[in-house]
Amino acid sequence: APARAEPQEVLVFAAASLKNALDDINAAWKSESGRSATISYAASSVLAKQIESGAPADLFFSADRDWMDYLAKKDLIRPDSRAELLGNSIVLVAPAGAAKPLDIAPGFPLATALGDGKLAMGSVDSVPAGKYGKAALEKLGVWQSVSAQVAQADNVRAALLLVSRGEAPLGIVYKTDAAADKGVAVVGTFPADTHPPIVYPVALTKTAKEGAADFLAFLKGAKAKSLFEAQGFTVLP
Amino acid sequence: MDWLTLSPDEAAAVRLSLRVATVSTLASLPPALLIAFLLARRRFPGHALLNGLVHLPLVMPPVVTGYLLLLAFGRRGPVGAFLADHLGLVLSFRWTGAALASAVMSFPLVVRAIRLSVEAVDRRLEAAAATLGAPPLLVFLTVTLPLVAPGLLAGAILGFAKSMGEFGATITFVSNIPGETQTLPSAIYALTQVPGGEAGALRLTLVSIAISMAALLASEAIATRLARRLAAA
Amino acid sequence: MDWLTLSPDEAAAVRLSLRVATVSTLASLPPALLIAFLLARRRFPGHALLNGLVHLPLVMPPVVTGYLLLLAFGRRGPVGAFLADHLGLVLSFRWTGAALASAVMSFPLVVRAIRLSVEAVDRRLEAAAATLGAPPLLVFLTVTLPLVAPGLLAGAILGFAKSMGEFGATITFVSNIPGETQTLPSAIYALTQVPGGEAGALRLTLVSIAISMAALLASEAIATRLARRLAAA
Amino acid sequence: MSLQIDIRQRLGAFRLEARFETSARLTALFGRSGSGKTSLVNLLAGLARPDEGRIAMGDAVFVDTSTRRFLPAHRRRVGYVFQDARLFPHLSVRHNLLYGRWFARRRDMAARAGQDEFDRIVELLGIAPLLARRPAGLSGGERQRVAIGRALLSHPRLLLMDEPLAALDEARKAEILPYLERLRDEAAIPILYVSHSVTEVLRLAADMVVLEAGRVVAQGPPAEIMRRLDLLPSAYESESGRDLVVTVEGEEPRYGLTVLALGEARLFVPRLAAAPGASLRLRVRARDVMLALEAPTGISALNVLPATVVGFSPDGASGMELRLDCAGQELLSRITLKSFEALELRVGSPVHAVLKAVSFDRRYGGDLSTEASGEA
Amino acid sequence: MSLQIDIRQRLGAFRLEARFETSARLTALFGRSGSGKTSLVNLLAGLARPDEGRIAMGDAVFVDTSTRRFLPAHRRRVGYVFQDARLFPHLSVRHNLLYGRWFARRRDMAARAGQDEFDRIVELLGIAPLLARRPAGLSGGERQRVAIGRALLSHPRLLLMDEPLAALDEARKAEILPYLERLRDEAAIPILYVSHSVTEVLRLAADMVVLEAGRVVAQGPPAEIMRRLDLLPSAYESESGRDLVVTVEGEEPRYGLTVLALGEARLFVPRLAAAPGASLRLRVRARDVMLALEAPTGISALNVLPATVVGFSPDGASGMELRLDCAGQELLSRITLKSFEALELRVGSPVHAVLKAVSFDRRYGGDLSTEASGEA
Ligand SMILES: Nc1ncnc2c1ncn2[C@@H]1O[C@H](COP(=O)(O)OP(=O)(O)OP(=O)(O)O)[C@@H](O)[C@H]1O
Ligand SMILES: Nc1ncnc2c1ncn2[C@@H]1O[C@H](COP(=O)(O)OP(=O)(O)OP(=O)(O)O)[C@@H](O)[C@H]1O
Ligand SMILES: [Mg+2]
Ligand SMILES: [Mg+2]
Repeated sequence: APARAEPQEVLVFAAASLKNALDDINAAWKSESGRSATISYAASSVLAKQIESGAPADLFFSADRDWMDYLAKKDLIRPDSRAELLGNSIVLVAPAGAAKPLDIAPGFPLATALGDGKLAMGSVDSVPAGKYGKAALEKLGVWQSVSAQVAQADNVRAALLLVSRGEAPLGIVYKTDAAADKGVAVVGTFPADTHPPIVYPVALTKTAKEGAADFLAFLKGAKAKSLFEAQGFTVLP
Repeated sequence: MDWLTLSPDEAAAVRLSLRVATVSTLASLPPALLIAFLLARRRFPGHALLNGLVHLPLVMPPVVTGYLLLLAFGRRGPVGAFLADHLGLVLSFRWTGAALASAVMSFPLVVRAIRLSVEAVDRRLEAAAATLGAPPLLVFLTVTLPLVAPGLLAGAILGFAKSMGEFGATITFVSNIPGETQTLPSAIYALTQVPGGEAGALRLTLVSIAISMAALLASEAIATRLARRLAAA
Repeated sequence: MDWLTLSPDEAAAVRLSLRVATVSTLASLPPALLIAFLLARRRFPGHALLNGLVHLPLVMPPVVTGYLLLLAFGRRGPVGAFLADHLGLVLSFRWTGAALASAVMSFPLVVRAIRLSVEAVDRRLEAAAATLGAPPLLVFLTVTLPLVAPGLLAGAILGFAKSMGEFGATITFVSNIPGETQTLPSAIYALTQVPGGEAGALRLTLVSIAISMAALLASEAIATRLARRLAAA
Repeated sequence: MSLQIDIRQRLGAFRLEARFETSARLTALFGRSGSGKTSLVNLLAGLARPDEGRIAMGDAVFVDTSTRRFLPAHRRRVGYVFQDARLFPHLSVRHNLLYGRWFARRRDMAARAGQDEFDRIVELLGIAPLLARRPAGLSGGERQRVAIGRALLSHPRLLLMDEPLAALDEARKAEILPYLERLRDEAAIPILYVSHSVTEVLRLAADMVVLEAGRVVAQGPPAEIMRRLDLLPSAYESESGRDLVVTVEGEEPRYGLTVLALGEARLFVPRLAAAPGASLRLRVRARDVMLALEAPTGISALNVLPATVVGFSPDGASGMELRLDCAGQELLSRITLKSFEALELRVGSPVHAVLKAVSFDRRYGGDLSTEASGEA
Repeated sequence: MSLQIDIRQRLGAFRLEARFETSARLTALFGRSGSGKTSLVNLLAGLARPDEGRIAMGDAVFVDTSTRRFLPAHRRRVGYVFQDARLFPHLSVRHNLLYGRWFARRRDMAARAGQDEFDRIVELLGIAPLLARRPAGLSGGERQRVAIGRALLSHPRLLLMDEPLAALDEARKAEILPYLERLRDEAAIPILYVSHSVTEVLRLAADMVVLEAGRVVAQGPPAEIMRRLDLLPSAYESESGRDLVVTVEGEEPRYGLTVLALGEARLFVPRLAAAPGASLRLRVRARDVMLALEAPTGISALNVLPATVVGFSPDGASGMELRLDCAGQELLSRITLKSFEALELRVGSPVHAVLKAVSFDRRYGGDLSTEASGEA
């Protein structure tokens, strides 16, 4: 297998939602340095547990803080290398044709807007976007009125799909996903103070190979910044 | 003891999983029987296509299957719209949709089990029934079907077990609404996604295993009786 | 045409999936045959337990199965450490691990298919072979096994198809490392997780389906020949 | 009702090309193993389709490839006793027996005879103790009896029986045969009966069709067909004897006898359907030939042939087999050593061969050689 | 080599309790359908275990429940021709035939006879054209012949044959029987032969075991056992005739004859294994009794019994059946109507019943009634 043929290649474990951006950045890094990283995309939870059981990953790029904290607690990452690289925001979306702007504010009439439809979100306990969405709705005081109508998808892409297919009249997804899908229109954006900060932490693992730090550095560089932003991410300072 | 007590949501998931698995198993047996029979016995132009179609859910990642189900059976999907308008049968976000997803996912297994049994049926017995005046449908009901019983049973238990574990297509198609579409595997999956959720996931997994093992034991008991009845004659 | 051209990573995923599916299918047939035979023919104290164990991968959500594999066969797991130290066989994060995950996930299907065929074997033929001087092992090899061929074939094709679609346990156990553990379904999954990935996912799904259909057609052709050979005598 | 068959079918390398018509109540289908009997019966039952040809019973056309007609098996109302019993393994013996009857009762009133008939057939076949059992543990003969019962109870309008009694003991056969005779005579259900047993065929059949390698090589009254030995493999002859070539001379209708000429001598045999002048072969079994020095008078044996001893050889511990010349044809006689010495026989001794006419009676046919056995 | 059997086994409601010993080369196992023949043979082959008991052949103990010994089937070296052929459907006829031989060749040198033997058996059974085929399309008789070949080629030291010839035509039987005789006599392989055919049993067997409802009810030389008709269901008698009770008087060793007394008269029959003074029943078939007005002289028939006509009735178109009183016992005679009139017979007419001694010779047994048939 190619990966074993070049053992020095950096192995990155990254949340699947980062695939587009990281693939581009990897290509850029390759043309710049001649080296390339191997990137394994999966759910953050899965990747974290694999690192815990000895996966040869050099770099972990999580979709939320929880799983990074999990590894930190087990002393499996280099705390000094940890950085919160990207930010994102969550938005309320509706199917493209049927979008009526809604002012997202405390007590806003979400239930009315839903009618007897479902509100599509990521799983409110496990999927980061779902957790953020629930926190925001609670903060805004409308969670109680809609909680029975929440359809929880196992990832944010599935939630987005439910809206773009018109199955659900409204959904809560990342701005990055909403922007790329012509089937949905953004109805409103949740204010940043209604939920914990949406960040994508990255860190080297305890067993990271030498080259990994270079890739991490590249991620933090200007070239990467523009590629992240091209996918709609906010690059945190 | 506390460890064993289920929360109301969990209990609901258990009940729902049982219902979904039972309904999807029972509902998939008749079409599976029909298709197994066609595949085993008839050679027709679309044979390979039908055979391929049946196996698709096995070949495609469950997420893709769920996605296709959504496209077809969702409210806006051609079949879903038809069912909703004409039969009042809504599948999306309903436990019925979960049952459909389960049935589709386990369909290849059920069909194959039944097909193997159909192929093992001694056709000379069907010929004998015909000479005794039984028209084809009655030959099927009175001879073929009883002889296919072991395959039906094996198919049913495979389907049931698969339904108890199916999750990818289900959650993609009907998502995860506690009390309506949150089956045991969905609940377990959600727990595995939370740091520290392992204990809960393990607990529900054990519940799921216990249910399936009970079904399995029952099926073995029936199979033993069937085998005794059908002992090579 | 461009749409059909595979990127190097995708081509690697296709090759890998083929390898994983083939190896896992071939490797699981002998133990599946053994266990199917035991389950069908012998009554022993651990019968129900073994039967339950075989069905577990069907019942548990794939993620759980993958997680358990990770715990047992991972580098730090008891079995994994043993295999690595004594046999030099590393499974975690290797394609071999993907094959193991595939084999485990398809095991219930393979065993059941073979078992149904074993149960359909006319034991009077085995008795006849014994009177002709064949000791039990040779009876098995020269009579039982050939008669079980349809079940073996059905099991193999089910296992192969399942391997081509298996994703949950594989990605959880060996992750999704391009060129090493990124099978087609894992690649498809990753594509479904990002905006604009649908086209790529669909494309790979079609590739996967094409491969499986080819295998299916081949198996049907063999099955037809087998059936002609074994036509009720 | 007449049965008309004219079909061609290929089965692997085997070709079945049978054509015959019969209106006998019971027609025997006879022929060596592999001659195509079962294949033919399958075509009649509708379990196989001929490549070409036509099968009809009375007005009912079962199959006719020229008009593309094919009456499916379940609508032919044939009762088929298979060579292999083919009992339904999932049904009790009782339900196996009732299986066909259920369809018959839905069809016609006559079939509603009901319990009586069931009891009678169960009694006849001696399967009452088996009713509650499943076929799995049945012995070979038990299975075959249940299969016969199942076919009989389906109220067929044509009965196909493929070696139905092969696995049964003589005693059981002797119980079932009279029943088949009654069925043939009273119920008027035509029967096509495949059998290797000359006794059964002679006893039951009015017409006989002989198959060889897929073709009909002879058809006619069984006794006569059996007599035309040249049609049948010579190995049917299991006992020593010789064939006499004789000419039909006439009849004695009053006594039901046919008169045959052998040189100067006359032979009397039970009536044959043969025209005067026809030439026939008669089998004369060595053990049926008695010898007398003088032409005996006042005895019941009608046939006394002058002959000359041309040779002899000991046969077993107490026997002697003599070769006789009888109007230029050879005859064998088997007598005891004691008689041989008492009669002081030598080569050249003039003797009289004495044969009873009744040993030729069809009703008493034992096996082929008994049957076609010596006359005159 | 002697075969010792003493077993008990329950099969559902059926109980097999058989005990016998035989050292005959060929032992016939006889009995009605369902009497336990196949069950017993299965025990011998090692396909079933007795609940209790012992089976041994010579020094080899096959099973002994008291010592918990059980020799598995594949080590018993029995060749078993099953009642159902049980060919391997996945193997060609050739490989079915060779299956057992392969194991035999690994075992002993004698089995290496090789191609010759294979060709001979294939030739004998007439299955050469089938060698390349699979069992699926074979006819019933073809299947049975392959099964026989397969068992023979496995070089058994005991041959178990469960109605091996039931599905075969007479011609084929007549080819195979002499081979079985050679096998019995030359190869010295003991054979246990299940058959419903009296002819086969009489011809082949030196010893005969009769089962009824799972128990051995008779054992001995076949001819003798057959004669003890009371042991056998009366329906075995399918032809009219009467039994004469006679006493053994002595022997004429020179002629190989046994002399029997019936009142004043003497009857000569081929030698029987019976002590002087013993009482026997002899079956005399109506068709074997010739009548003469005067005691004939100079004829080969040894047995002439004075008798009186006590009744008659027409029998078919050309026959007459007469009842005779013969030293106080009844005898039947069947003659032609023509003879009846020519002899001017009436009730009360004194006649002489004439019977040939050779019709009693065992070698010529037809069916039971032929066999036990009239003597004197
Ligand atoms: N497993 C079983 N359960 C119940 N009864 C059985 C079982 N096996 C055999 N029997 C009964 O035992 C009796 C003897 O059967 P067996 O097959 O030995 O008869 P057989 O003498 O070979 O008869 P046939 O001449 O008809 O073949 C039969 O009545 C049969 O029904
Ligand atoms: N499907 C087939 N393929 C090839 N040959 C076949 C097929 N079916 C039958 N035959 C051959 O046709 C011939 C006639 O078979 P059939 O069963 O009619 O014989 P049969 O007269 O009933 O003989 P038996 O008395 O042995 O039962 C046999 O030689 C058989 O091998
Ligand atoms: Mg036949
Ligand atoms: Mg038997």
